[in-house]
Amino acid sequence: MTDTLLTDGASDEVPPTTRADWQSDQEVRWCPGCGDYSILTALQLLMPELGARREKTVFVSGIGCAARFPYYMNTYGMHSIHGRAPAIATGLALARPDLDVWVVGGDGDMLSIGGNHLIHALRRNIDINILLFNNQIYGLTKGQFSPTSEKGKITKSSPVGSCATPFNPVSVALGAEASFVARTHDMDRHHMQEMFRRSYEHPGTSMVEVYQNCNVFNDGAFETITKKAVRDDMLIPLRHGEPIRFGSEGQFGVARHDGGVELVEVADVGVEGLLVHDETRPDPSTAFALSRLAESPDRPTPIGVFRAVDRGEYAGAMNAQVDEARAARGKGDLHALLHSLPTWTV
Amino acid sequence: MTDTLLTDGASDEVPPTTRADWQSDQEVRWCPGCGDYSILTALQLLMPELGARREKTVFVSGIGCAARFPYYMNTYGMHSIHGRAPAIATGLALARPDLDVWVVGGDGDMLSIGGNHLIHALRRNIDINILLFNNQIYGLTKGQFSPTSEKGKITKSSPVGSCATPFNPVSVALGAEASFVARTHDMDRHHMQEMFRRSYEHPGTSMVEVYQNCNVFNDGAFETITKKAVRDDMLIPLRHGEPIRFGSEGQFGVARHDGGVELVEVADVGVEGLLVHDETRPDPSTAFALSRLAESPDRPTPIGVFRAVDRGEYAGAMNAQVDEARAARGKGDLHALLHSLPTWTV
Amino acid sequence: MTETSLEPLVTEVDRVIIRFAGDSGDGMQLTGDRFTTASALFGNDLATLPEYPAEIRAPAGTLAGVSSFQVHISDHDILTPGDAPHVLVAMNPAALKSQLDSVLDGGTIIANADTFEERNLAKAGYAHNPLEGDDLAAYRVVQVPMTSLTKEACKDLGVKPRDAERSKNFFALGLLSWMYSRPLEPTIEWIEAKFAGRDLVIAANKAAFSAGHAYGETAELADHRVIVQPAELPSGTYTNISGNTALAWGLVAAGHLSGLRVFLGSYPITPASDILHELSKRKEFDIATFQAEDEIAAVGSALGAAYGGHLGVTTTSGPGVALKAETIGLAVSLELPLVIVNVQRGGPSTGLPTKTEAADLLMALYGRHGESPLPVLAARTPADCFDQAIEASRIAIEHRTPVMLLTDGYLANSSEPWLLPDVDDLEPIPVEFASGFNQVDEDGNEVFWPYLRDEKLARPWAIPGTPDLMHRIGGLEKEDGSGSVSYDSDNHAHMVGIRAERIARIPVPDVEVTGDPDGDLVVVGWGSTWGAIAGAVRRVCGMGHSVAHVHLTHLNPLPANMGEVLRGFEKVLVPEMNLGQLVRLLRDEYLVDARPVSKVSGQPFTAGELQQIILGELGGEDR
Amino acid sequence: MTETSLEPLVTEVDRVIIRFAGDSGDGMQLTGDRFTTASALFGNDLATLPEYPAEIRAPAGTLAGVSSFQVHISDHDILTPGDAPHVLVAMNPAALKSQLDSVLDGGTIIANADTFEERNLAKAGYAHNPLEGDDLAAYRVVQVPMTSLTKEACKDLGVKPRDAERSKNFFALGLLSWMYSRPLEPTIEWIEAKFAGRDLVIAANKAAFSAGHAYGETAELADHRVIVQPAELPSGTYTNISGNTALAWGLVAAGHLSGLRVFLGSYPITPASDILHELSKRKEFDIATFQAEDEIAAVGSALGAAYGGHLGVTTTSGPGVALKAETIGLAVSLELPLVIVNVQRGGPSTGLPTKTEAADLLMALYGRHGESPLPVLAARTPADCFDQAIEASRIAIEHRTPVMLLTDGYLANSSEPWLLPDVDDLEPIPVEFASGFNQVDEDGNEVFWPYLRDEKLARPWAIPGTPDLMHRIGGLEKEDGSGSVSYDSDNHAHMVGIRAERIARIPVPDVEVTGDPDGDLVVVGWGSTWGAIAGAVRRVCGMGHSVAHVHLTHLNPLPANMGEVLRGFEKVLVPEMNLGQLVRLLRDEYLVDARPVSKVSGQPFTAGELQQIILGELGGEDR
Ligand SMILES: Cc1ncc(C[n+]2csc(CCOP(=O)(O)OP(=O)(O)O)c2C)c(N)n1
Ligand SMILES: Cc1ncc(C[n+]2csc(CCOP(=O)(O)OP(=O)(O)O)c2C)c(N)n1
Ligand code: SF4
Ligand code: SF4
Ligand SMILES: [Mg+2]
Ligand SMILES: [Mg+2]
Repeated sequence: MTDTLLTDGASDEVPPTTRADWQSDQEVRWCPGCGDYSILTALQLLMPELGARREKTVFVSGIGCAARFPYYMNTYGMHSIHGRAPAIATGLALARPDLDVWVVGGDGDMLSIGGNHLIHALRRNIDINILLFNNQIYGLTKGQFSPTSEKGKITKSSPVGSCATPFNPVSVALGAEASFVARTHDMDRHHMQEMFRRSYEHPGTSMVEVYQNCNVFNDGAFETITKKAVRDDMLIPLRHGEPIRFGSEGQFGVARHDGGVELVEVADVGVEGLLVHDETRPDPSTAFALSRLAESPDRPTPIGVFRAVDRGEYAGAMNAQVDEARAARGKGDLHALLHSLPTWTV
Repeated sequence: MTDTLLTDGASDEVPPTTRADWQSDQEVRWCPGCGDYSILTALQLLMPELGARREKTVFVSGIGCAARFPYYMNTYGMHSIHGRAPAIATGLALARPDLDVWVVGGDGDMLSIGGNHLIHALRRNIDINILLFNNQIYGLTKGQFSPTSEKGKITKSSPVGSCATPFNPVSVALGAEASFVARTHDMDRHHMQEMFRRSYEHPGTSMVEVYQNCNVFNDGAFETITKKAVRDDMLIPLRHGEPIRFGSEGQFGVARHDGGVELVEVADVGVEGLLVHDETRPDPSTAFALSRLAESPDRPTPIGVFRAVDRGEYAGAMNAQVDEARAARGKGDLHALLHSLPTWTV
Repeated sequence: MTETSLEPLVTEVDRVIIRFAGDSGDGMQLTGDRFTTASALFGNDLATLPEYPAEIRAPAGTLAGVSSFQVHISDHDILTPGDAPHVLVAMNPAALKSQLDSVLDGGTIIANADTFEERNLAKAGYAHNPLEGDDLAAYRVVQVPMTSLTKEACKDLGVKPRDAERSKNFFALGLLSWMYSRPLEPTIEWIEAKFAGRDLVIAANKAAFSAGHAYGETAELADHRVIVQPAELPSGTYTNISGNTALAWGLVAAGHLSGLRVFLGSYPITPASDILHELSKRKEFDIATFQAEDEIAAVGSALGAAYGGHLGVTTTSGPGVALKAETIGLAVSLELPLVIVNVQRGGPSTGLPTKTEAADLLMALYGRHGESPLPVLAARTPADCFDQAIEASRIAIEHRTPVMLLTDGYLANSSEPWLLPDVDDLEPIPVEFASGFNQVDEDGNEVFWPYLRDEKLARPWAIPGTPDLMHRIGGLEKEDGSGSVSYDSDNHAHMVGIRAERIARIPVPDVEVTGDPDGDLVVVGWGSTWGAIAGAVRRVCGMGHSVAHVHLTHLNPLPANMGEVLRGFEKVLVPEMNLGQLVRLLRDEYLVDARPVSKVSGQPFTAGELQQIILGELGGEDR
Repeated sequence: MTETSLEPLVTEVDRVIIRFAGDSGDGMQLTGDRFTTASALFGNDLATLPEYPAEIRAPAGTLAGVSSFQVHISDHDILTPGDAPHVLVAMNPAALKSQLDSVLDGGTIIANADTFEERNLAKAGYAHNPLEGDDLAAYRVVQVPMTSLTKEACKDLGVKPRDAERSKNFFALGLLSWMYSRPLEPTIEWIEAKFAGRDLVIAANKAAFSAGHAYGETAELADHRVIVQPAELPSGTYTNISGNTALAWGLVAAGHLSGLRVFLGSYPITPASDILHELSKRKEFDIATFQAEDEIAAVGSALGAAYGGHLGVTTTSGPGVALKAETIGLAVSLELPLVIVNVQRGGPSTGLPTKTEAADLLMALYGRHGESPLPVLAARTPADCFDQAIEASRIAIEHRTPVMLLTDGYLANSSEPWLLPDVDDLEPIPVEFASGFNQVDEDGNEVFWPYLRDEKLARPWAIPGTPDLMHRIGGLEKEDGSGSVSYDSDNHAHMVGIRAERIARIPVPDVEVTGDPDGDLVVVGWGSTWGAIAGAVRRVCGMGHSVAHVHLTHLNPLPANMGEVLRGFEKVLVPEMNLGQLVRLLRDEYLVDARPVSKVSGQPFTAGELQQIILGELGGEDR
């Protein structure tokens, strides 16, 4: 029985940790300047604040640059195979609800080969935290287009431009019944941490899309919106309970329009005319509309929590069935099982 | 060169056909009473009307009861492997834009094992027509829950109820950038035919969800909405350009509400208060909202075309790249290619 | 033991083989099952062979729609469901047409005469009624108007005639129960329990059952009455078990013996789904079942659970194993326990999904990229599935390795009496999770090395949640010991070697030579061919020949004495339900001129077939 | 031919092996590539071996970040990139540390002295500077302050010092070009073309290149100047080609020869991605490339395109093949042409993704469920990838079957001079699509049977769009001839047999015995071991021993004369970059006591290693 061996996190006091406690002894091997570094730092700094336990924390990843993440965290970790991290994490989280299970992967890992596991994880709502590092490129294999690369993108495998419309990861997640979806970017540690914290706290599957710069194969993909100089005018922070408003002067906002949402000037519609953000709407339609606001992440783009609803976590339900069976029928009796079909004695 | 061998459908007159021409010589082997029969009939009757050519038509399927479909059509057909039909059809449609490629599969085939191929096909928008026979169960393997089975469903593999929230196939498709999504059901031949025709005519990937009764393992799953007696009050026909209105007396309707849509009584809001359906909205948000109207298909549920936008078909773009390369650089010269790197002569 | 002739059918025989055949909708599986249970309770030894079409409900009355169930009952221990049936119950013309070829010459055919009318005859492709004329001259034909007699029996019960008709299989069961003096009580009780709450159905089925029984007594069937005495089996309590159920229970037992929760990640596929179904019902044994979105997620979830310290299991059939290959390779690299069950079926591709075959052995051994060895086991009989599920789990847990367990469609669905083990006699499976540091680093600090090996060369199973042991594992090559990612050439060579060595070193029991070890010929088998080979060897030895039998349960590693044993024979015959896979392994490993005997028809070998082949091999006698 | 001693380095040598090594950011692959091209244009025979880390940019200065490129140039035909390098160019301490072991005793080390300072020494794990003291006493060490000399050379160009530093690899190239008298023009032209539009970069690179060349002349390096004369190669036009490029061009050629559009469905994976990249650039050859969402979709799309009448191809590496297994099984059942290319890499699992290995042979042969045989080929050299891509396509098209073509990471990235074939001499690949009825049914109607076989047992390729031939195919077992779904036992047995037979019957050329066929020992190889084995056998025979060499290009079916050939030798040695896979096949097929020689370290065999092993085998001479 695993329970006897393991400390039960709930009962004991969590010993305080520092960033250093969360750093593994492995040399970090991303390209100098890669956005992955700042994400790693954000999380390593956040962990002590969350009061998480290292031994109760597991990072599971697939393959890709992003997927190297687990090596750098002084927690349990599995660097698995391309695309399968959500499936493996699903088994782990079902088996061990006492753990904090994080999944890290790139846009290729999670949305190309691993797309199906991702959407099924979101639908099932098992308590795992999925961080999708979207750099709109295949980094590790040296620069092919990914399912989030813009149409027309020129890469090694699309020398005259890719023909495919990209996925919008937030839309995909909402279409797949996600109970928690957020977006952040690698240039804003504080915002990343806020999103990671929310993801951690969410009961059920949470997905955080992180716009991440691959300075080697897709440099500046999000520059037009995340650069300090333009950020205020190009990123639209979603804050629960507040009117959606942005711009260096707060001069812009988002309002409903024809079933979707549109950008407006506050001067034109007034603050009352702005859409008040509500993460908890049971109907994901508004969240979906918000995900469509920017056709591509080079126009004003919402960041923050699009949706956060509590709709029953899967592992709990599944394990409750085991408990209920035991309550109703008692702990299984192997002898009785073997004798449960008609028997005869010689 | 394939072109020389093949008749070019565009130029010749299509010889008229009858239903019998579209029936293969194979005995149909679904259970008596299965909803698949009426879908087959609907399509076999429709084909002559569409003016389609049998030799230009291909049905590709995976595995499942639904996936037996190709055997019964006197066209080209491939009954492939579980979940992979959209991928195989993708290759076929890219290779042969002169063909009409249909994909048929069940909810397990298309949304469970094949979910990733489905969403990528929708995103790419290759000209294939996908018919998803949703019976909310695994038929061929004798009754396990599927990704569309309702939470709590009791089946052989979930004897005390499944723990998973189902997918809403229309929402999944819209989240995956689908350019055409429709829904119909096996009890209404005329409506099915209308949807199949629209799917056939749509340039790009089209997905039609067909509510289909599995009378052996999930009988009556859609009875509460599709039975003749209740249909008028439970099915909400979406008609382009018309206010969304239903009910035996046209007494109900759909109106926008808080970013989503809601059911209303026409008496309360007036016809002007109803949402006018527009399939062609570039923003899929309203279509998405409509897909959320019925939480599960036992409440009033929209049927019809949710979305139909023309956003550039993939195969055409891909093949245009080949043509452009040939126009720019001439037909490839193998000798020149072999000599394109530095050479020296001994 | 020699072939029992049924001409004339005598009052007491040592064994009888009966095949029930009818339309898929006729309830033949259920009828066969009930007859089997009654026979088991009566004390016969038995073996069964169910067969059904790939379609859920193939068109009624057609050849494609025929479902059959063969049962072999005897007064002594038997090994197979039998060669040619002595008795065929044919519920319609299609059943007769499709099954006739297999019936023993001089055997009995009991036909539901009502169904031999124009429409059904045409559907079966009969130009005229075979019950009339000389077509069946070689058989004893008993025509019984089962449908009308059943309707008649039900007519006062208030059951609609169409519903009454559905009970005709119970009429057949009643008739056969009379013919073979089966006890009636178990079936009546079963009807009452099974249809509890549906009183009309109970009444109809009971009436039909009684009517069938009475018909035997009153009609002129007296010379068909036969007794097969109970068998002399080792004493103990028996149950009749199918391979899939036994396998599921074996997994339950492995959980019990190891104290681990069993986590089954699975995706439905014929003929493996029933293991998922069975385990889904056993939650009180601390069993979690997870129906994944596909086979890759199924094995992935099981691997994730194994990483978390559960007994991770995935069950599937051939196509599913093909899909799982990459993840199994990861498990090889991670060196975590995992049990993969392959209930083999007819291939390639979708092939014959409801039929049996055993053509996945080489895939089990070699079907992954790179050098990724893992232990492979195969069960020999339905009941053996229980033992091998425990054995596979034991090896997985003790050696921290994925293990492949092979069964097949025949084992999965057929059944045999199983002498139930005493639960207390089952050997516990020790589990040791790592709980502390195991190494000191250069600076003298205590550290944990996830790839530090024990004497079995297994690494520690250090599950998340354990304080201090935080570590990272993955599919990249890693340094032996520390487990850090390593691209070093020598280390890679070393690790490839270690992974091979640690599997090769797993102790497996020596093979036993049965039959007559002194002859020149040995027949080597694996998996479900055991029964047919053992039966054939027994018969041939009974005829005075010297033929040995060696059966392999462990296909990797192979038993240490295997080479020596093989070299003791001049001829090595290897019957397999494939084109020759084990035979390749034996030739390669031992350089013996082993020769294949192939059967790839979706059907198991019969002892009779093998008997002929062995006799042919011995010099042509008796051909 | 004997080992060339470089002590002292003389003015004219018959061959030299140079290894460029530096940080991943130092441009070593490019430097090696340019040196190679210049040597090729000069007329040497040559072979190359690039190696780079798994990380995109491993931390600068570390051992993990070292990238290297070995080139072997000679005045006669050579077979491998060489054993131990005569010359190591070490751009930093990590490069020196990681590569030193491989350098020939007495070889030359050219070190960029500027980088041997504290920080870099520490990163490489050096406690002191190896250029000082006796560490390198066994070598001839040439210290050149390349970084500062490069900066100096660029200082008047207006290039920022940091940017100038980046040109230091051209300094090294210039120096080596002087030492080996390489022509300068090709490199200068190349710099101008490659960096066109970036004038400062052109200026800096040219300045560095000239400075390096001048340094050789002016510094006291005179005794390092060496000439390797052009080789006497068969006359014709040559280009220097890598395996991946050759393979891509072979597919282009197959399209050209068959008149079919090539459809490549692929998913990126190291080391196969470059085939996708290369073909993506060749659209004017009527080539469509499709980057799918995963490997399953990649092979699925290729199969769909093949069904549509294109030459369907999918390219990948081991993990991808594992994922494709189920779909390949479908292709076996559908009997459609399909080419699957596996550029093997180190496994199991993710393993050593940038290193070479050849451990997927048994997976190629047996890695699918059920009996699903397909032809397997392997290329032997980079240029041979061209020929085998055509051969694989030819077999696929002519026999309507999936074909697996194996190469490996070593072939993929290394290069050799290739005598360009005359395009008109390449044999066309006939394609015949079915165009009309081929059978008459019972009622006398003309019909089309999709599984009616020709003399090769291949079924018609009847592509959608063809009038009248509408038919359905699938993965379920089908009746031979009509192709209708069939669950019939005999038909299944027949079809399993036919599928095996039609592959077994594919004509493949007999193997040739090279080396000395009269000895007792034969060395049998497949794939990229060809060069090392041929080199070793040549050397050993040169020493007066009798050793034969047999190379297998066709692994399934095996050449008809293989058994006879093998039985002509007493000893059979099988060197493989795995734990022994071909050796299993040979033992099994021919019952010969073939013995494995394994190297699984991510590195190809060298001829020297094999020479030693063969000599050991011959009785211990020269060890
Ligand atoms: C089965 C399999 N297919 C392909 C690969 C090669 N591969 C490794 S990572 C990767 C994609 C990387 O892109 P992404 O997931 O976006 O991560 P990034 O490197 O950009 O962080 C691919 C195709 C693999 N390792 N395994
Ligand atoms: C790789 C693989 N996994 C599993 C199966 C078994 N299988 C066949 S059909 C099916 C699901 C059927 O459900 P659905 O797709 O909804 O079709 P339906 O039968 O309900 O029409 C499954 C799991 C298979 N044939 N192949
Ligand atoms: S290739 Fe791109 S994503 Fe990968 S480590 Fe380098 S910069 Fe980061
Ligand atoms: S099992 Fe259900 S879906 Fe399948 S054929 Fe029968 S009724 Fe139709
Ligand atoms: Mg990426
Ligand atoms: Mg279904």
